[in-house]
Formats: sequence, structure tokens, C-alpha cells
Amino acid sequence: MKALTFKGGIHPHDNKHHTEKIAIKSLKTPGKLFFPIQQHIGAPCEPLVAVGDEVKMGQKIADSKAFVSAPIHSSVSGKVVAIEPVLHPGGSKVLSIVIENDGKDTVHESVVPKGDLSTLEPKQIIDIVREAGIVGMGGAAFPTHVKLSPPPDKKIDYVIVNGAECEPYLTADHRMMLESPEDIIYGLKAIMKVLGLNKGYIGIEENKQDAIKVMKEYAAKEGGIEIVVLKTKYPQGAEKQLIKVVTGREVPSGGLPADVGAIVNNISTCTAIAQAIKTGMPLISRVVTVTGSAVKQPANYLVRIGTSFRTLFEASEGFNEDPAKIIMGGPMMGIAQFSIDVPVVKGTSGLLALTKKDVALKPESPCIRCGKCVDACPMNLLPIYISAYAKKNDLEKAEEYNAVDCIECGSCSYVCPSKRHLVQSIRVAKQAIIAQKRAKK
Amino acid sequence: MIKELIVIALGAILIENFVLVKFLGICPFLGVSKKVETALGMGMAVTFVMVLASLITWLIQTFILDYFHIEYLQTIAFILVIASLVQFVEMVIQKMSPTLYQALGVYLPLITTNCAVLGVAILNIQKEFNFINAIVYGGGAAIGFTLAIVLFAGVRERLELSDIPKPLQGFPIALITAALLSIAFLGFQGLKF
Amino acid sequence: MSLYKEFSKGLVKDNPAFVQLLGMCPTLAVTTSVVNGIGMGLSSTAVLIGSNVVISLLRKLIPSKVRIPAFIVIIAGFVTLIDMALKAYFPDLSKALGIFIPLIVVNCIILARAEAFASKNSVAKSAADGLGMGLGFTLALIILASLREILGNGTFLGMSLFGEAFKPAIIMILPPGAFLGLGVILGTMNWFAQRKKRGEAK
Amino acid sequence: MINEIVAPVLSLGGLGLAFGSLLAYASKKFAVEVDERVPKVTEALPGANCGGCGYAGCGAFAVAVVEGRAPVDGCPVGGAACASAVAEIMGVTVEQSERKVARVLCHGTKDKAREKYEYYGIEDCVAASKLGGGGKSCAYGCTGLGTCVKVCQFDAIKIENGVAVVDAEKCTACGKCVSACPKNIIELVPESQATWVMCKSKDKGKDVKEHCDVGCIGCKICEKTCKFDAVHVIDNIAIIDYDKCVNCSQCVVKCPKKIIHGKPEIKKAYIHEDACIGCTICSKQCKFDAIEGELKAKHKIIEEKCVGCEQCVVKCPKKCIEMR
Amino acid sequence: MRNNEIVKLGAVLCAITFSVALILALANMATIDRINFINQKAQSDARQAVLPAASDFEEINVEGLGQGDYKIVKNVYAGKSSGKTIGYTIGVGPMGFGGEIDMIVGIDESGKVTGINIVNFLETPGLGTKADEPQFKDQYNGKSIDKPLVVIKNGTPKDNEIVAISGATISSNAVTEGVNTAIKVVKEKLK
Amino acid sequence: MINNRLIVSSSPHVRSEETVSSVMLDVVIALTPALIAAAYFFGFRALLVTAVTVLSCVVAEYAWQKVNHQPITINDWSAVVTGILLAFNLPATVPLWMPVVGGFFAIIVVKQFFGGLGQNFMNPALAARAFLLASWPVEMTKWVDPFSNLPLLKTPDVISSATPLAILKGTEAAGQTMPSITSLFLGNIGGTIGETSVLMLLIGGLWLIYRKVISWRIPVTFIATVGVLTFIFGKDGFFTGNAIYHVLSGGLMLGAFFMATDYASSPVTPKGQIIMGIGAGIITSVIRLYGGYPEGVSYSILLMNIAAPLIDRYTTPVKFGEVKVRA
Ligand SMILES: Cc1cc2nc3c(=O)[nH]c(=O)nc-3n(C[C@H](O)[C@H](O)[C@H](O)COP(=O)(O)O)c2cc1C
Ligand SMILES: Cc1cc2nc3c(=O)[nH]c(=O)nc-3n(C[C@H](O)[C@H](O)[C@H](O)COP(=O)(O)O)c2cc1C
Ligand SMILES: Cc1cc2nc3c(=O)[nH]c(=O)nc-3n(C[C@H](O)[C@H](O)[C@H](O)COP(=O)(O)O)c2cc1C
Ligand SMILES: Cc1cc2nc3c(=O)[nH]c(=O)nc-3n(C[C@H](O)[C@H](O)[C@H](O)CO)c2cc1C
Ligand code: SF4
Ligand code: SF4
Ligand code: SF4
Ligand code: SF4
Ligand code: FES
Repeated sequence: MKALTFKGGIHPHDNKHHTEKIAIKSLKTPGKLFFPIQQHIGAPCEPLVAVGDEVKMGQKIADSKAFVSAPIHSSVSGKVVAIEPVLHPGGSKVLSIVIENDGKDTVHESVVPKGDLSTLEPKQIIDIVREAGIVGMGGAAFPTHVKLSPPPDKKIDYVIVNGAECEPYLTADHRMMLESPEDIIYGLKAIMKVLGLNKGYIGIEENKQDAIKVMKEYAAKEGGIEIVVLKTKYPQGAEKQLIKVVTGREVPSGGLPADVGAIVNNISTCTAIAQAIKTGMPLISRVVTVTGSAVKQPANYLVRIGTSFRTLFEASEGFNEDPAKIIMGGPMMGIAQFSIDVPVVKGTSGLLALTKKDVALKPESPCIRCGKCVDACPMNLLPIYISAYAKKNDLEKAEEYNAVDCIECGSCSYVCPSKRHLVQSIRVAKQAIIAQKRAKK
Repeated sequence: MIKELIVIALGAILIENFVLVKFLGICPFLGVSKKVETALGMGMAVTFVMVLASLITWLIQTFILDYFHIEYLQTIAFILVIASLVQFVEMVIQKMSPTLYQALGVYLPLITTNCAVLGVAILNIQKEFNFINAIVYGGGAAIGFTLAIVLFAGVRERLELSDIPKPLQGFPIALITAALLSIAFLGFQGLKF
Repeated sequence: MSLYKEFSKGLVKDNPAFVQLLGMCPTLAVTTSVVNGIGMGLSSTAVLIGSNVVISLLRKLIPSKVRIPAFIVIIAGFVTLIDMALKAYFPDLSKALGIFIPLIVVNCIILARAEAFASKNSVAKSAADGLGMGLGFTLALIILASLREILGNGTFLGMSLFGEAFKPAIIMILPPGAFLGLGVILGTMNWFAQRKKRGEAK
Repeated sequence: MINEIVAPVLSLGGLGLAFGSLLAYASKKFAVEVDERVPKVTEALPGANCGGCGYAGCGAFAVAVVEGRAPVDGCPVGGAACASAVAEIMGVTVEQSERKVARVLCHGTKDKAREKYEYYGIEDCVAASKLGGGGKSCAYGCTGLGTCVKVCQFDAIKIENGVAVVDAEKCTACGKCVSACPKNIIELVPESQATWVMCKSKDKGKDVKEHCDVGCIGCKICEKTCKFDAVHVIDNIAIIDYDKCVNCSQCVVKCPKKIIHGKPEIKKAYIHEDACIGCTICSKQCKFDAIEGELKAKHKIIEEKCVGCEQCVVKCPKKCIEMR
Repeated sequence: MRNNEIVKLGAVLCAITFSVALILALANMATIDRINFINQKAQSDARQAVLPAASDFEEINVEGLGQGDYKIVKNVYAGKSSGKTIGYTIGVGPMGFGGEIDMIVGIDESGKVTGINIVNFLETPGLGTKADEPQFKDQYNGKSIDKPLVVIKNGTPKDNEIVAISGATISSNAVTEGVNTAIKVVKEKLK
Repeated sequence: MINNRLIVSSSPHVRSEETVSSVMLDVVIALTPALIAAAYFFGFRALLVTAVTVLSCVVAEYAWQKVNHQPITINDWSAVVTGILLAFNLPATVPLWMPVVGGFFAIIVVKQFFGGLGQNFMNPALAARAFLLASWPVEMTKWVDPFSNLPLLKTPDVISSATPLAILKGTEAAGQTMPSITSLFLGNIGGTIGETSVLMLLIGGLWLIYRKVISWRIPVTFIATVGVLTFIFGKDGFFTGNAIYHVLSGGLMLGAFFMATDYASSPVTPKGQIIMGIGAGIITSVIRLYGGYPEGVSYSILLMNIAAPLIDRYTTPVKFGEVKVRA
């Protein structure tokens, strides 16, 4: 079958060779762990514990009444030593529960298998997912139970598992597909059950042939699951592009996947769902790729949420040379860090330490109107103009050029020969426009 | 016949473009060209008035000035007619169609003191056009004006995003832009159909 | 003293063509040669003085509601007079300036001065203002025309300046040259003004 | 011969008459009401079209004023003179409000404030502050990338050594910079208000010291010093209540970090004895016990104690106290 | 507006218009003769220049001017000397580079071009305007009307050849087209 | 563990290797074959003219930036590209002061007055050519046959030969015959320095497309439009035109591949680029068939440059997701 793809996009060096062949290692975290009360899109949680309380592994330590939110669980057993603002990978300080690990991993009594998939009702599965605090692990950390509860007027007919992992460097999803394919299938089956579908899709980029092979094998065993081979191109894994490739439908501007009857979930999200049903263990750990040319021993780790970045870098034996940039996530969409004393959160898919040479900070020069950004934009926008008007603070014009449709994929900035900070300026304008609209309402 | 009219119209639009070659209507060209929309509005208003003015001044020239042999009163008669016409049109539009007035109204007073209108009226007579030709020439000249001003406004909108050296900002760069437009329009010289 | 002030402001400080940017069409169109520039400038000056004086005389008689049409008629009258005089006594110049003589009517400078000055000031002042503005306009035309004639034709007032070796840039007496010349002159003026300002600030 | 005169006169006159009556007729037939005050108000406005009034330019504001939707003194740029001109056109009176100017509440210049990372990106405070609050390690300080400078139409702000500084002379209090600053550290303050805190950090004292040499550590010394109850430390930062503050500068003097801005020169009160009637109002007023004198006797200022708060000047019924 | 106000406004405007018209009428009477004289003299001078032998000119009506092959022909005058027609001047307006070239061609009874004169044109200064210089214009003098004239770019001209102005072939062609048309008028219409 | 201050920026954190100078250098490389052909056919004088033009462009850029205290960017090669392309638009016979004037006009008036690299709305090299052509038409239209052995420094005093288009147009008929198609293709004909060798220009153009410096849209639509229109509106009635000669002669190849594609002055939207190509093709054909000049490529590009901002504005691509919400 021919690999499918979308219009626009770019071909950065994928740099996955550092870690794609390295099996996932489980990592223990002695010392303190940090649990920010907001690790997801939506309402922040309220702490359910107080300083001095003893907590167990898998115990819910923060929750919220809001629908769009997800509870937080302790990933270790130990004692709450503080509840205070702590630096979050997002860049600001967020109220966090600090737990001193006692190293015993005493499992909380609520952690029990939830029953057999075939007997569970859709409603029950959604509750399990919510209670397990599962959020999208592809980066945006949107509460998964919300996605699984589409409004009744929106009939969902496509469930797509996102195995594109199109970001360079990252290999967490890739390893996951090789090492726990049955969990992925199980998670997908659970979602299909919730939505009453008997067909599901898994989209995988061409450059992960071994994963395609393994997934095909396992999918064949189950039936009703199709592996869609995608062309290796960034941002193949972006939700809207993926849906277009798999279903031929375009998510309308300003709309949600549900508007075209689709829902997309990340590979790791599926395994988390599988875990939550099979063992009852909520989302307390995830796979993080630690890589980049400044890292001595790049690796994929299964780590507890709340572990400090520092611990991960120490596990990788530190740095070859002083890193110029530390990034949480991939190089295209990740967030640059100014400190490594921040905790792994539910959305942490990778940690990159890049050298000065990798980040090549060339100075910005005037736009030469080469149009490469226009060709690269997967959303068919004109980054050159949005950015120019954004920089003139002309929000009206920026909106006219559809600034709010930008998915901030970074393709435009990547290709720009003038090294212009296109996405940054577009993002600022986009946020200002959205804020302005909200204020008007 | 038709061919002749086309030649007259194309000549007025491209070869002898009122603004870029003949230098008529420079004030609105420089003044009302910061935005494409307003430029288009101005162009439309000018077109409307120029066609109407061509028509009426031709009649006045033929049936009054020539008839009484008082051609020397041409200037004064024409300007009177144009000024009244513009004002009249303004009032009518304001009453009849507020939307059109919003679009055109603000430009109308400007047109009174616009050489292009008086210019076309005088040229019609100088070129000894007949009635139809005069109207076509008026329309062609006006479309030429509109074309020039809209293109110019497009370029100027782009200049808004450029780092024009400080001393050149405003009028100087507008004039230099017009010079470059005019150079490009040299390409239509000598066009013969 | 004050008359002198009314007169001199039009020459440089409030120069109608270079500073107020009025009357652009004739400025651009007739400056292909210095002679034409002078002719146009003086004709406009004559109209300006005439209309300023008459309007100032009549300023109390003309009701403000009809002042604009009245002004236009008066201006047009003077323009026609000048037109006749040129045709009768300077036929060559008349031919060279062509349609731009009747177009003096719509030259914004004249109406602007009538409206902004003559209709509010005494006869003497209005005459001084008209003379100043007119000469300022003439001066501007001469400057632009010299630039264009020298560069574009290698002559000044028709006299050859450089001899055969100099190949004049014809474009300067073509339409683009007018825009370019005026643009560069205005730019240079701004440049000096801004440099002066910066110098003062320091 | 007659023809040569009559024909032109009649035809031109006829034309004039014809078009004149057409217009006269049209002006009746097609008359549209416009409020004459709109152009007048527009003329009275400064014409900066800055939008500081909240309307789309001066013209829109003029319409709003005439329609009664906007206050006559709604133009921050024109100030009192403009407000009274507009008021006159509208036939109302206005109370004079004091001129305000913008002030930047941060003095953490490059040499005083530390940086947490090296910023690479567009020169824009909003953009930078979205990246972990900007390069400065203090989350509350000026990022110094000059977004305020760009929005100021009046050339009234400059970046000096990494911090924005307002030129009070040029500032028109249009408020553009106030809303543009992502750090919310620009405030519009009455021009005569000479005392203000040059910091907005809500961090704890220990953290503040780590980030910056000139940050408010929340020690409350100013709060204790102020005799007018005008300064309070709330959320670790001193905040002055400008309604209560009399610019006595005592907090300025006492602040251990020297981060409260005060008036440039402290003057002392002086009582013109010949005019003093000994009413004792001033001595009762003085919170610093700097005035001595018996009832019905001439009063005197004790220079060492006077801090120049001017309260006696304000209250003296005979207006015989002067600052020198 | 009250009605008597309208009347007043109208009266003022009328008064101004009347007086201006009156003054202009007087001025016109003062100058019209001179202007007419100048215009006529200019025209007859122009004709005289291309047909020096004639002393006065008389417009003759020719069928079909301004149409078809004769589209560019504007007028034809017979040049007379002592009452006898000795030649013709033909006004033609061929299209040059910058627009119409308004010119007069003189042809005498013996079938020779006696001269051309350019009255008005918009050719590029320094290029096309060289067409009005004797160097170029005089080439036409004495050419026979037997054969149409041809423009060559360089080399030595033969009998019926005209050397183009360098860099302005279009203008040269246009002028020659004008002359050829004039020749055609004389050959086809006046013989 | 970390000793230095980290760098923080907005995503993306990696950038492609392409830079402004690498793009411009590609254009220089693409122009080299045509330059070699020019040297072969017109001799060293062609090289000399090119060198003078390039030098004056670079000097003009340097001088302007120095005087205005701007960062010096002559090492981005863009002035060199402008210089080469301007030289390619001049006859090999021009007196050497003309390229100097042209270079300064191109860089200072057309480019720097408008803010420098990428901000000029008109093609500097072409605007300068039009400026020179209008200023000194005689010098600018003195063509020589190939291998004429031009003197190096003296302004050659030659008799001009005709370009194929002039012959085609018939203005300068007088017995000259059209060169063969092979000569046209190889460049063995009269014309400006860089326009004659279709073969070499094609090689350069394809290199640019291969390197993704330009897209196919403008050149292909431009050339195709000229071909179709000149065929339809032939001299002897409809569908009799000599399209092959029209396509292979004049500056069409040079213009279509190198000048209509100039980034700064052409539209950035895909549809806009197609409109640019077609529009330039139409204007070129109109000027060639009915205009005062034998050649219309340069004016057509200049005229489309003027329209480019408007084209861009009205051809905003349909954004992803611009579809109706499923009912
Ligand atoms: C405010 C908001 C509301 C959302 N509501 C829904 C929803 O109702 N159904 C759904 O399937 N996804 C919903 N999403 C999830 C998005 O479709 C998307 O999966 C999520 O934002 C992560 O996408 P990304 O990683 O491509 O950015 C919502 C997202 C946001 C930000
Ligand atoms: C530019 C871009 C690239 C993305 N790439 C991936 C990817 O490679 N893999 C992935 O799982 N999600 C990726 N996402 C996130 C998806 O759009 C989508 O949010 C996610 O697959 C939804 O699953 P989740 O809610 O389980 O995370 C990307 C998003 C964007 C905007
Ligand atoms: C601005 C400009 C003005 C020109 N003016 C004329 C002109 O007035 N007359 C003319 O015949 N050619 C003129 N030309 C030249 C023609 O376009 C054409 O190049 C020329 O006629 C052919 O060259 P040749 O005469 O050397 O064969 C002008 C060219 C330019 C660029
Ligand atoms: C594909 C391409 C084509 C170019 N064509 C031209 C050109 O025709 N004329 C020119 O002056 N510069 C050209 N340049 C150079 C550069 O873009 C030019 O200096 C800019 O117009 C200056 O802003 C070109 C550059 C590229 C990459
Ligand atoms: S404009 Fe937005 S969607 Fe388009 S390439 Fe840039 S970042 Fe991606
Ligand atoms: S890629 Fe960069 S240089 Fe090219 S058009 Fe876009 S912003 Fe301009
Ligand atoms: S005051 Fe605010 S807007 Fe101004 S430079 Fe500082 S942070 Fe930026
Ligand atoms: S400093 Fe601020 S308030 Fe003052 S004028 Fe400038 S933008 Fe307006
Ligand atoms: S002078 Fe011509 S429009 Fe103003």
C-alpha cells in the first residue's frame, strides 16, 4: 500500500537513531517527587491530602469537580512533605504536592483490576478512565474521558490511534509499539467499545517499519483494526492532518475532530487505558525519551510522574558537553527549559539536551519573501503575512489571515531561510486574538 | 466603430494613463491611496463623475458655447457644471442610498478640485470627439485612473510592512513608487492595435 | 513688517508645492523645462494675486454658504483672462503648457488660499500672501524643472551645459522623471530637516 | 457688438442660474440632518487618533461625545484644555482632573537584576513573558524588550539599561503602554504624586534578594514609618494608597532597599509670623511635632523635625505657611 | 433655509457670474482678433514652409478623407501663386511612438515633395523629436512621388529611401507613412 | 550538572540549514552557464560589463548601508544576483558608465529606498534596465552579432544588427533573415548579454527548480502563455503565429526563470504565482505583437510586480478546514 500524506509539511532530520533501538528501562526515583495540581488542559485540581499525610502508590491526591479535568495520583508511597508552588515545565510556578518517597511502593487499596473488557459497559469504562487520571499523552494532555464522551449529536465513526511520532528525536511511542503492542490493541478496543465501533485505525509513519510489522501482526489477531502506513513527514501526527489522511475529512476551522466523526488518541494513552482496566493502576508513570547530542547515554525510560528532570539526566550519566538548550517534548513543539529541577508531568514525552551546534541560533534577517513558509504550512496559511501583521500589532489583519487556525507546528519557522521567528509572533497574535474575543463575549 | 471605441478606451487606460502619463488627478492619487478599499471607492466615484461630466460638458460645449461662439468661456462654464454636478450627486446619493454614500460620499467633495475631471472635459473637446467617443474616452480615462490608484494602493499597503528609511516615509516614497509605476507603464507606449 | 511675513512664508516655510504638497499635477506635468516652469509659475501667481485681491475685497459681501462656488467662478475668470493673454502674446508658451492653463482653476493652491486666507484677511495682506505663495510655487517649479531639464536634456533654460560628451538621461523629462525628481527632492529635504532636529536634540 | 456681450453674459448667467436652482432645489429635497457639533468637536481634539479614549480614533470619539455616549473629558491626550474646549462646544462644564503620567514600577536594570536564561526570539515583551516569564529571573520585573516603547505614539518611553523609563513631559497618559505591558508594571499616576514603589514583586524577601538588588522585600518598615496610613505591604509588596499619601517622603528615607521613589528635593515649612494668628491648627495637624507655639501666639517650625509633608500648608486658614 | 435667503444667495452668485462674464466678454473682444490672427498666421506659415512657392492657400474639399486608406488625412489645401494652383499641402496625422504626429506635407504640381513640417507631436524628447530637425526632415525635399518612400536603418539611401533616425525607427516610419499617404492623396484624388 | 545559562526560545528549536546566502548562491550558480555562453559569444567585453555591474551593485549596497548605519549585508549575495541579472539585460556594447548608473539605481532607488532585501516591490535589475532603456535608448539597443570582437575598454563603435524579435516584428525588415532555431537555442544571435542562450538558461532554471529555490509555477505558465498567444494571434490571421521563435527568442527564458521569480517582487501564494505567470505572458505577447517595443518581457514583469501585492491579497489559499461542518 502506498504511504499516505497531506499537503505541506517538512522533512527535518529525524535523529531517532539515538534511542530507537534502545529498550525501555524502568527507573526508580528515590527522594522527593513533585505533583503539580495541573498537568492537563482544563480546570486545576484541589489537593486531597495535607502536609504530613502518608500516601500510597496509586492513591488519588488531588481532584476536581469540573468535567474537563483529571485527578492526580501519587506515583509512589511516602509522606506529603509540602504543598507549595514549584516550577512547572510550562515555565511558571504551580501549586504542587511534594511527596518524600519511602521506597516501598505500597500499592493503594483502590488499585484492583476493573473487570473484563467484554463485560464492562461504555459508561463504566469512561469512569475508569476518568478515575485513572488519564489524559492525552501525545503532548496536549487533554483529559481522555472528555474525548470519549462526545455530544450525542456527533456520531463518531473513526477511532484513530496516533502512532506517527513525527517529532524528531522522540521514540517513546515507537518503543511502546514494539514492546507492548497488546496493551495498545487492548486500549484501542476499549475506546471502540465506548463509542460502539467495530473498526479502529492505527496510523504509523513509514520510518518505523518494525513497529508497523509488529502492530500488523497483533492487529491481525484481533480483527477490526487497520494499520495505516503514513509517509514520513512532519507534522504527520498532528490530529487534523492525521484525520484527513485516514478519513479524507477535514476538521472544520475552529471545530473539533468530533465534528467530522473522528477521535484521535496517542499510543501511550491507549496503553494507559489498558493498564487502568487490566490492573486498575491509574496513570502514574509514562515513557520518556531522554536524548539529544549533549546526553551521554540516550535512553527510553519508564518513569514515575513527578520525577525531577535532573534524575533522568543523572540516569543517562549526565552530559558530554554543556547543553545549550534543554527541551521538554520534541524539538519542533517542545518547551525550552531554563532549569532541570522540574518534574516529569503526564504530558512529558521526551527530554532533549541539545548542543550549541544543534540549535544553531542564527540571527533573524529580513524576510526575503521566498514563500517557503507558505509551501510548508500544513494548514494552508500564509505565515509570512500573519507574522508581519502580528509584529505590527495589527491583530485585525492577523485574524483576517487566519492566525487562529495555526496549529503552531513550527514548520514555517523551520524552513525559513531568513530564520524568522514566525511561530512565536503568530502564537502571540493568536493568543491575543482569542483573548480579545473572549473579552468581547 | 466598435474597434475605434476600444482603441480610444485602451489608449486612455494604458498608453496615456491619466495619472501616470498625463499627470491629471495626482492629488487624490497620492492622497486617497493608503488602502485598497478606499482607493477603489475613490476610483468608482471618479468614474461615475467623469462619465457624467464628459456627457454634460460635451452637450454644453456643443449646444451653448459653440452655438453662441463663446468658446472662451469653456473653463468657467465647465468648472461650474462640474462643481454643481458633484454637489448634486453627493446630495442625491446621500439621500437615496446611505450605503453608497458611505462608500463614495467622502470622496465626492474631493473630486470637485480634481484636475482629472476638468481635464477630461477639456480634452474631449480638444480631441474633437463626437458624443459617444467623448463618453468612452471619459470612461476609459476614469478606469485608467482607477487602475492606477488601486495598483498603487496595493503597493502602498505592502510598504506599510517595510522599513522605509525615515526621511522617505510618507510622500517621498509614494512619489518614488509612482515613478516606478510610471516606468513600468512606459511598456505600453507605442501600442497599436 | 507683517506684510513681509505674509509674503515670505510662502517661499520656504509653507511652500505650497514642497511643503503643503498642493497643486501636484502642474508641478509634475509642466516641469519638463525651466521655461515652462516659470511660465506656469507666473501664470499661477497672477491668478493667485488676482483672485486673492478680489476675494478679499468681496469677502464681506459673499455669504458663506455660496462662497465656494463664488470663489471658483472668480478664479475661473482670472484663469480665462490669463489664458487669453498667453494665447495672444505668448503663443508658444501657451502651446507648451496646453491644458494645464485652464487647469489652474482646479489647482488646490488657489482655492486653498482663497478659502484659508483671502476670505479672512485684508486686501494688502491677501495680495502679499498671493504673491508669496505664487512665487513659492514658481520657485518650486523652477527647482524641479532645473533638475529635470539639466539631467534629462543637458540644458538649462535651453542653453546646452555640458556639450556632446554628456548623454542626458531622457527619462528625467519623461513622466517617471517627474515623480522621481520630486520624490528625491522631498526626501532630501526631510533628511536635512531630520538631521537638523537630531542635531538640536543633542 | 451687443451680441458679443449679451450672449456670454446671458448664457453663463443662465448656466449659473440653472445649476444654482438645481442645487437649491436638491438641497431642500435631499436634505440630511447632520449634527454641526461633530466637526467642531473633532477639530477641538488633538487628532492623534491613538484610541486612548476607547473609540476608533478622534472622529469616532467626537460622534460619541455629541451623542452623549462619551464624557467630554474622555480624551486622555488632550488633557484639561481639550476637555474644556469640548465642554464648551457641548455646553457643559467639567471638573478639572489632574494630569496623570505613566510610571514604570521596576528599576531592576541589567546590573541590578539577574537573568535566569538567555532569550532568543522576537523583541517583544509579551512574547518573551510567555516563555517562563521572560529572561529576567524576577517574574515581576520589566523584561526590557520595549513593547511599551513600540505602542507609545508619543515617543515617551525609552529602554534604559534594560528597563523602561517614561519621559513625563512627553507622556499624555493615553494608557497604551499600561495595557500593552505583559508584566502590568506601568501605572498611570497623578503627576504631582512624587512617591511610589519601584517594584511589584510578590516574591518572598529571600527570593527577591536572589533575583534583584532593588526589589521590595516586604519588610514593612515603610508601613510602620508612614504616619498617614498610606502604605501597606500586601502579598509581600509595599503598595502606596495615593489618596492618602502626602509625599512626606518618610518611607523613602527609611526603606532599607531604597526602592521607594520620592520627590527630588525636600523643602521645609516656614511660617510668616506677621500673618500667623496663632490658631494652633497647624501644630495640631503636624504629625511630626515640628510646629511649636501657644494659642494666639505666633507659631514656629522646628526645622530638624519638619519633613516637608506640607500638611500644615494645606490646612492653615491664613495661608501663611510657605515651603522653602 | 428661508426662501428669501435662497433668493439672496442666488442673487449674489448671479451677480458674480454676470460680472465675470461681462469682464471676460470685454477681454475677449480685446484679444480675439489677435489670437485669430496669430493662429491663422501660424497655420499659413506652416503651409508656406512646405510649399514656399505659393503665396496663398485655399482649402479644397476631397472625398473620402478620414476613412479607409486616408484615415490619417486631415485636410488638403491648394497652394496658389498668382491665382494658379502650383501645388498642395496635405495635413496628415500618422501614429508615432508617443501618439499622433500632426504634420503637413507639401507636394508641387510636378510631383515632387517640397517639404514637410511637423506642427505638433508627442515623441520622446531627444529621440523621436529629431524628426523635426532639418537633418531628418530635409531628406524628403525633392523626393519624387512616383514610388512610395521606404525607411532604411543605415547605409546610403537610394532615390526613394529615407535614413531612419538612430534609435527612433518608429517615429521615422510614422513620418514616412504620413508622407506616403499625402503622396497617395495627390496621386489618387487630385489627379 | 549544568554550568551555563540555558537558552530559551519559542518552538521550533531546530531550523533548516538553508540561509539567505545559500539561496542566493544557488542563483549565482544557476546563472553561471549563461555567463559562460555570453563570454563565448560576445567575448571578454561581456564579462567586463558583468563585472562592472556586479561591482557597482555591491558597492552601492555597501555605501548605502554604511551611510545609514545599517548592518552591512553584502555577503548575502543578493546584490551580486541583482548585478549579474542587470548585466544580462544589457547589450555587450554599452559604454561602461551605464552599468554603474544602473547598478546604483537598482540597489539604492529600487531596493534600499524601500527598506532593503525582500522589501522592494519591484524587481531591481529590471527596473534599472527600464530606467536605462528610457534614459539612453540608443545605447541600450545597439546589438551586435556574436563573435564581433568587441574592443574591451573603448565604447565600441558598431553598427547595430537586429534582434530576432525585431526582424519578426518587421520594423527593421530590410532584408535580414531569421536565424535558425538551432542558433536561437544555442544563443548564436544578437541580443543582450545574458538572454541569448536558451540552452544555458534552461540548465540554470532547471537547477533552481531542482534545488527548490523556485517553483515551476511562474516559469512554466509564463512561457506557455507566450507560446499559446503568439501562436493564436499570428500576423497572417489566427493560429499562424511563429510561437517557437517567440518562445526561444528575446529574454523570455531569462525573464521567466530568473526575473519573474524574484522573491521580493512576485506573489508568494501558489495561485498568485500562476496568475503572475499568465499575466506576464499576456502582457509580453501584447507588447511583442502590438506594442512600440520589439520586446515585452521586462515590462510585463515590471507591470506584474506592481500587481503582485494585490494578487497576493486576493489569492489567499483556502485554509485547511475551510469546509462546512458536517450537518
Ligand atoms: C477547549 C477544548 C475542548 C475540547 N473538547 C473536545 C471534545 O469535546 N471532544 C474531543 O474529542 N476532543 C476535544 N478536545 C481535544 C482536542 O480535539 C485535541 O485532541 C486536544 O486539544 C489535543 O490536540 P493536539 O495535541 O493536537 O493539540 C478539546 C480541546 C480543547 C482545548
Ligand atoms: C504539529 C503537531 C504534531 C503532533 N505530532 C504528534 C505525534 O507525532 N504523535 C502523537 O501522538 N501526537 C501528536 N500530536 C498531537 C495530536 O495532534 C493529538 O493531539 C494526539 O494524537 C491526540 O491524542 P492524545 O489526546 O491521546 O494525546 C501532534 C500535534 C501537533 C499540533
Ligand atoms: C523611453 C523610450 C522612448 C522612446 N521613444 C521613441 C520615439 O520617440 N520614437 C521612436 O521611434 N522610438 C522610440 N523609442 C525606441 C523604440 O522603443 C524602439 O526601441 C526603437 O524604435 C527600435 O530601435 P531602432 O530605432 O534603433 O531600430 C523609445 C524607447 C524608449 C525606451
Ligand atoms: C530566484 C531568485 C530570483 C531573483 N531574481 C532577481 C531579479 O530578477 N532581479 C534582482 O534584482 N534580483 C533578483 N534576485 C535577488 C534578490 O531577490 C533581489 O536582490 C531582491 O529583489 C532584493 O530585495 C533573485 C533572487 C532569487 C532567489
Ligand atoms: S503558520 Fe502555524 S500551522 Fe502554519 S506552518 Fe506555521 S506554525 Fe504551522
Ligand atoms: S520562509 Fe521566511 S523568508 Fe521565506 S517567505 Fe516565509 S518568512 Fe519570508
Ligand atoms: S515596562 Fe513592560 S512593556 Fe515596557 S519593556 Fe518593561 S516589560 Fe516590556
Ligand atoms: S508613556 Fe504610556 S501613557 Fe504615556 S503617552 Fe506613552 S503610551 Fe501613553
Ligand atoms: S492638482 Fe491635479 S488633482 Fe490636485
